[in-house]
Amino acid sequence: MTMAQNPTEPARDAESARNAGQSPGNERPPAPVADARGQQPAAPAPLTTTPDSAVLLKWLRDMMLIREFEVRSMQAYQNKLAGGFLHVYNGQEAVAVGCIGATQHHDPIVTAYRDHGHALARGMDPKVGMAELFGRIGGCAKGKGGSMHFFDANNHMYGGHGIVGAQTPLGAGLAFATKYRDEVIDERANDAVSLCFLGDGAINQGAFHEALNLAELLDLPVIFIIENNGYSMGTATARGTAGASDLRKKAVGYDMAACRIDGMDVLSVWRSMKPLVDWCRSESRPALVDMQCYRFKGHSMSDPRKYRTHDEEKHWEAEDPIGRLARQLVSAGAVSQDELKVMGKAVRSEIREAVDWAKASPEPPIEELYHDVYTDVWGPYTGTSLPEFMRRRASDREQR
Amino acid sequence: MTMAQNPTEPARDAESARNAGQSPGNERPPAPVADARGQQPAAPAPLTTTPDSAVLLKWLRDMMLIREFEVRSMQAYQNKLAGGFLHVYNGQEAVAVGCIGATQHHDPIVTAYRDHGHALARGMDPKVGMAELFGRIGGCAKGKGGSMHFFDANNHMYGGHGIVGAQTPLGAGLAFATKYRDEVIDERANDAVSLCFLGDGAINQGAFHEALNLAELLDLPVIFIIENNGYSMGTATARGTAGASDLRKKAVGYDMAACRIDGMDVLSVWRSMKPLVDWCRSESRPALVDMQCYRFKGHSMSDPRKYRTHDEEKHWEAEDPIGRLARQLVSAGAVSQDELKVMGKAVRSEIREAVDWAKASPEPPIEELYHDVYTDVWGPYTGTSLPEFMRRRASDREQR
Amino acid sequence: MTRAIEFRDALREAMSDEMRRDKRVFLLGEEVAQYDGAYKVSRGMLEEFGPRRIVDTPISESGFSGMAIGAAMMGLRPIVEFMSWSFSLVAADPILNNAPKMLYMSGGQLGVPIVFRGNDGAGGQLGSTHSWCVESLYANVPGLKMIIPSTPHDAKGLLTAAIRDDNPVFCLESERMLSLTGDVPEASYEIPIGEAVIRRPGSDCTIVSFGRPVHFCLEAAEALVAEGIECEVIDGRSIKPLDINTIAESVRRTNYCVVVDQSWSFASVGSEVAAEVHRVCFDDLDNHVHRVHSDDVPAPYAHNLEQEMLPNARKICEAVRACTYNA
Amino acid sequence: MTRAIEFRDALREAMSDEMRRDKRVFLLGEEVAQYDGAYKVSRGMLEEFGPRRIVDTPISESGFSGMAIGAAMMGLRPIVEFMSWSFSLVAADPILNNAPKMLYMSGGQLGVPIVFRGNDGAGGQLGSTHSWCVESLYANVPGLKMIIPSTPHDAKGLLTAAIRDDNPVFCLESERMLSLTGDVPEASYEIPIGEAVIRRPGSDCTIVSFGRPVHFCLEAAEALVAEGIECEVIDGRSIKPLDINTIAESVRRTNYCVVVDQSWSFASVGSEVAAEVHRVCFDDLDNHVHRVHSDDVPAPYAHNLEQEMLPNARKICEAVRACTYNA
Ligand SMILES: Cc1ncc(C[n+]2csc(CCOP(=O)(O)OP(=O)(O)O)c2C)c(N)n1
Ligand SMILES: Cc1ncc(C[n+]2csc(CCOP(=O)(O)OP(=O)(O)O)c2C)c(N)n1
Ligand SMILES: [Mg+2]
Ligand SMILES: [Mg+2]
Repeated sequence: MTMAQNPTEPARDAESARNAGQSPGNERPPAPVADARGQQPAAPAPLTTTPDSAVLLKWLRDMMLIREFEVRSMQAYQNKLAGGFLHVYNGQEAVAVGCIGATQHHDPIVTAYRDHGHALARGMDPKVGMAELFGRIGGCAKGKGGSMHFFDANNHMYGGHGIVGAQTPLGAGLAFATKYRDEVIDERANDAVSLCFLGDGAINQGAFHEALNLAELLDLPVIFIIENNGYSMGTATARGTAGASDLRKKAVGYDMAACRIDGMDVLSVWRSMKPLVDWCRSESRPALVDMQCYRFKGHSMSDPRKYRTHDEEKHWEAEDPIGRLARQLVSAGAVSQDELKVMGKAVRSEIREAVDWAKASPEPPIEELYHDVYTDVWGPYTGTSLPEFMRRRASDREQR
Repeated sequence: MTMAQNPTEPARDAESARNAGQSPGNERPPAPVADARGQQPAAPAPLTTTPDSAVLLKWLRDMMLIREFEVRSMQAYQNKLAGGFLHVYNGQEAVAVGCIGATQHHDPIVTAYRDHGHALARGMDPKVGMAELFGRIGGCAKGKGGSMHFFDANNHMYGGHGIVGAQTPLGAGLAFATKYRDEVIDERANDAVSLCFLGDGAINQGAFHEALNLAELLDLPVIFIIENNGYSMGTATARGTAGASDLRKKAVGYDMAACRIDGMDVLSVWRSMKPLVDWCRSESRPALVDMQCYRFKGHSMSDPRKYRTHDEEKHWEAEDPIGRLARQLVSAGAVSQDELKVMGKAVRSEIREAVDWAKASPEPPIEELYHDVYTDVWGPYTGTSLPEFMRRRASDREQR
Repeated sequence: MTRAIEFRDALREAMSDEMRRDKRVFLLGEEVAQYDGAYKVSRGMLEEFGPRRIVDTPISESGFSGMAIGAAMMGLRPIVEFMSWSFSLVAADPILNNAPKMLYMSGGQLGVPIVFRGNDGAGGQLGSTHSWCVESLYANVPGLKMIIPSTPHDAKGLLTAAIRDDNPVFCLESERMLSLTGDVPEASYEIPIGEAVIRRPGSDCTIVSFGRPVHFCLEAAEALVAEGIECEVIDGRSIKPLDINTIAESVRRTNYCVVVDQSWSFASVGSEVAAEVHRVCFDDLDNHVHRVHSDDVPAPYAHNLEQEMLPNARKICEAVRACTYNA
Repeated sequence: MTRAIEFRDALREAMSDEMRRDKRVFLLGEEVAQYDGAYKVSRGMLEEFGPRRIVDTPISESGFSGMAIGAAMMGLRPIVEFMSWSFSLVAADPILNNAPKMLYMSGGQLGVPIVFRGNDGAGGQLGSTHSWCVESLYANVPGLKMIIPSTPHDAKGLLTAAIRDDNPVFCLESERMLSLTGDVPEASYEIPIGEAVIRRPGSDCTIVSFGRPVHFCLEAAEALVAEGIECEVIDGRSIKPLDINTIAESVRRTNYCVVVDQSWSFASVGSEVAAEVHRVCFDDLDNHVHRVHSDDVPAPYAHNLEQEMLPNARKICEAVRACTYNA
């Protein structure tokens, strides 16, 4: 038998038209549902402006501070002053500093276990960070969280989270809360953007996809920043992630804005992130960033890094974001080599002090084991149970 | 101060080139990892051929059988012969019949709780399906699974699964197993494709995304068929899914082949699925299908369908895949109205017999409560603990 | 003013009252808004509170639970509805790793004032994926509270207390009880979390239960009167914290104890009650604590098998007789 | 031939032997292949068996667990390595809803011969997200078996039995024991799942434990000799099924029982052992079963707090003294 219609000929009616419905250009049959926006918005173009040198110098100092903090963290770990797992941020400093530099202080941030850089960039006192590593009562979480779980409510830093991908729905939730506060509680204009950092390995967790979908559906002002450092532990991105050649593709399925940024250059980061943060704030929309970077050290302290070559490491070390910004500033005449040395010295002594302070901080008293499991009076911003040291730090900062 | 480089001018060196790296065309900096394939393959073009009328008539009969099975299921449910949740397949018959028509019998299939159509299309005897609904020992799972959990190992039907999205990693696993069997155990050529059906609501579960990523990474021959019937319960697709205007986009992030098919026309389904199944089989690659269809009834038996209009339902009822194929066959002279009537009668009596058979099947004896929790000897294909009725059915089929 | 309303109405009243009182409270979950709730618990709430506060979600339990936890960390007070607790397994990580531990991990800075609620236990032939009793799965975890009301009155009072609580509270309801009618005050009130109640006084044997099986216990207690056995039936109401004092005080009087727990027996709430009663009442017990659970098998679909699997008055009577040496 | 090897080597031998014996067996998980395993349990296996059978996965525990279950339904015999059981919460649905129930739901047609294994319990200052003892979380569920070896010898024998088992088996290891050395036969052997062993005979008190804390129990038992208390230490080895007979037989001799369980106390394996021992040994017990658990708080990071939280020999000695009225 032969069928009446021939799909290679032009369709004669709506019914037979569907038979051919396969190339991307074809329309779906009358949709039973209100159509989605159906378009991935373009991320705003990067700025071409440059902040003034005071800002750039502060970024340089912040990056140096993070680097020095990590160097001393590793030492402390080797000396058994710190325990657990230690994941350092060396090489990725431009990401935290540039991204957070594009936010306002009240914009919430949240990240994974490789969290020292974000906390410091957001203003955590290195003393309390170091004390946390040492498991002391002076730590940012009274020594209960450790390296992977840095928290700093006063600086709107919502953690350090140890389960890969788990922070992505939390990040959507921070944005949900700021939007809700504006729309339901205070009826102010939408005024906060949340930054949610994650590793390239975390995009393989379902939670990340659920978070993206929710963020786009609910128009949440949150930016998911994939710190694409090429590896999740020993797994090169393309070995764990289909479509790894361009992680912006991960946003396509959600009609979400996406961009790629060179995460080894703090100025690039800021130039792209600033307009993106502004766009998310004003439009109340989410975005995804493929932030290309590299971790100079192993995944954690026990990693022999056999999965990559020395040459590769050398190549990326030449891209060191600290050296890069320093060279730029020197060649622009914004800073002299001598001034750089002074800055390095100041940073080293600040971190040395932090180490000393942390060493001097006592272990948590045993009663702390049983505190903070349940509570009746506490909460962000209320300060009712804010540990004393946190209050001290807040007032410290005001004095500066 | 001014910075030395100006990103709007052509990049002078590799380093400054990165500063501008934002438009999709830009290359990523020297990748530390082997690049992914980096391309979404095109799904093969639909066939333009038509199977001979015996095949088409069988499809028509299969669709009628499914419809009649569902009509009687609903009746039985109202008469309290069946319990639990009942999700019927009315309107989507062309999907199961067309897709499964494009497979070989040994190609594994797996689906969600709306599973009667797939089981019947795959050859499950309606008797044992109906008995399962009635919670009788003659049921395909001895009455232990119920409507949502139809299983039929002999027909390579790996369930009916009640948790939304849970079957998607299972589907990847079926493909993993067939590929592994071919490559590790038997060293035969890769010879099976798995079909994994899911609802449009299931794409919002993280498990689905993890499954897609795994399938593409491991080159698994599995086709994820989204039965996009416009709703997950009362939630229109676009209310639950960002990017709902074109679900093929969900494959973009994984470099996975994708196509859209008119699921209301069995011939369309087959014409697109056949080359896709063949491609997946020969290439050992996965694919995603946005299968556009409509469920004629409510989500389950308790759904008043307030979320959609009567007009909308009428519109889609006019697309009834059974009527459509019947009209095509009649106008092509492959069948007469009288022959159609005879076929309808035969189908009705087959299902009536199934109902009677199921009613006559006893409740499972109480010992069954404690069987199949743990076992020492069992397994697919070994038949060691294949329930007797299953063996009967297998030989039944051979006699036909 | 008290009137008879359904269990689902009592739940809704608690939520609506709190949402009127406190703008930080909102409800999210699958089909809670436009569909009025899969089980009509949230009927009409979208109309009153609007889509910003009654939020329909996709089928993304892990995502929306995590999102709600993030929102709670910033001071909002979300109520997360799981259409069924059976679907919460895909969200086990956020609800067990994040919500109950955030306060601790952050050294007291950031807590999670959140309520997770939904249907728990067998719904009636739903088969093994849809019939979870999560109390014995989740109650192990510190940092969370767990309530399991058995009457409309308690449902309103306990849920109100849960929403006002600064800690994560898991509220376990039952599809089989949503239409149960009972007297409920119109005004708002709290039933303190962690307080059991004696539903029926008795001197011969203490029966401890939680949630829906409390009704089977009362049924059994009535039946046993004819045999001269007067049971005291305790409704735990909260599973965590467990009101061991009320239970122990009763066991010291009756010297016998039967615990009825709808979940599987191994490492369950029932094991905990039994172990604790032995600990605190060792010298008072004239027999070991007897336990009635669902049979240790996945929930079957067939009606007769499911009935046989679940706790019921017959099994409870048998356990009481065996425990009190009346078998 | 027996020689001293590490716990991790014993696990690897079990896997490699079974993979040589049966082509249906394969290993998958994060970093198991090219990285040789995050904890070097699978060192060298990629080289021997190739990438088809030693499969590196992305960080998708839910996805690859479900995938392995699907493969097992078709007759393969996957070994799924969780880098840590702490990361299995994101996979709770496949491992609890699918693997243990598939055989039942399918009416006996399709079972899931699979092993899930990885580090369980505190690893040393890993904080609360990374220190789960999943035994008390998961053991409630029927359809699965659970083993928790405490020596290299048992690790090889139990894991071999697990891989050969046609049911889903959860194998709980400990990061803190992977370097522990012990005598292990070269040849392949099985230790039957569900059989406890008496590690140290004694007449005054039975101590029951599982996994790593067994060593603390032995330490405590040695210390108590000086006080004239001879403890019998039972290593349960399997949690599910629980070898209650061996435990009861011992308690009938000693009349006292202490259970040491590294997980939290509420609705735990410890509660189950206590409840069961009371049930089967009610008349033999001279005191209630005493329990030693991790304190009921999220795992803290600080070294001193973590040490205080975990079970240790001191706490076990105290419990034994209290239980045997020697306090
Ligand atoms: C759910 C889960 N699985 C596994 C781990 C163990 N783990 C910790 S970090 C890590 C790699 C993550 O890599 P990536 O996301 O790229 O972040 P990076 O370390 O590069 O910053 C793994 C597998 C975990 N913490 N959580
Ligand atoms: C994890 C999970 N969440 C929620 C449910 C309840 N539920 C069952 S079906 C369904 C809607 C699914 O819609 P869709 O995937 O589009 O399939 P359809 O019913 O249209 O075939 C929901 C929410 C479930 N079974 N599992
Ligand atoms: Mg990485
Ligand atoms: Mg649908």
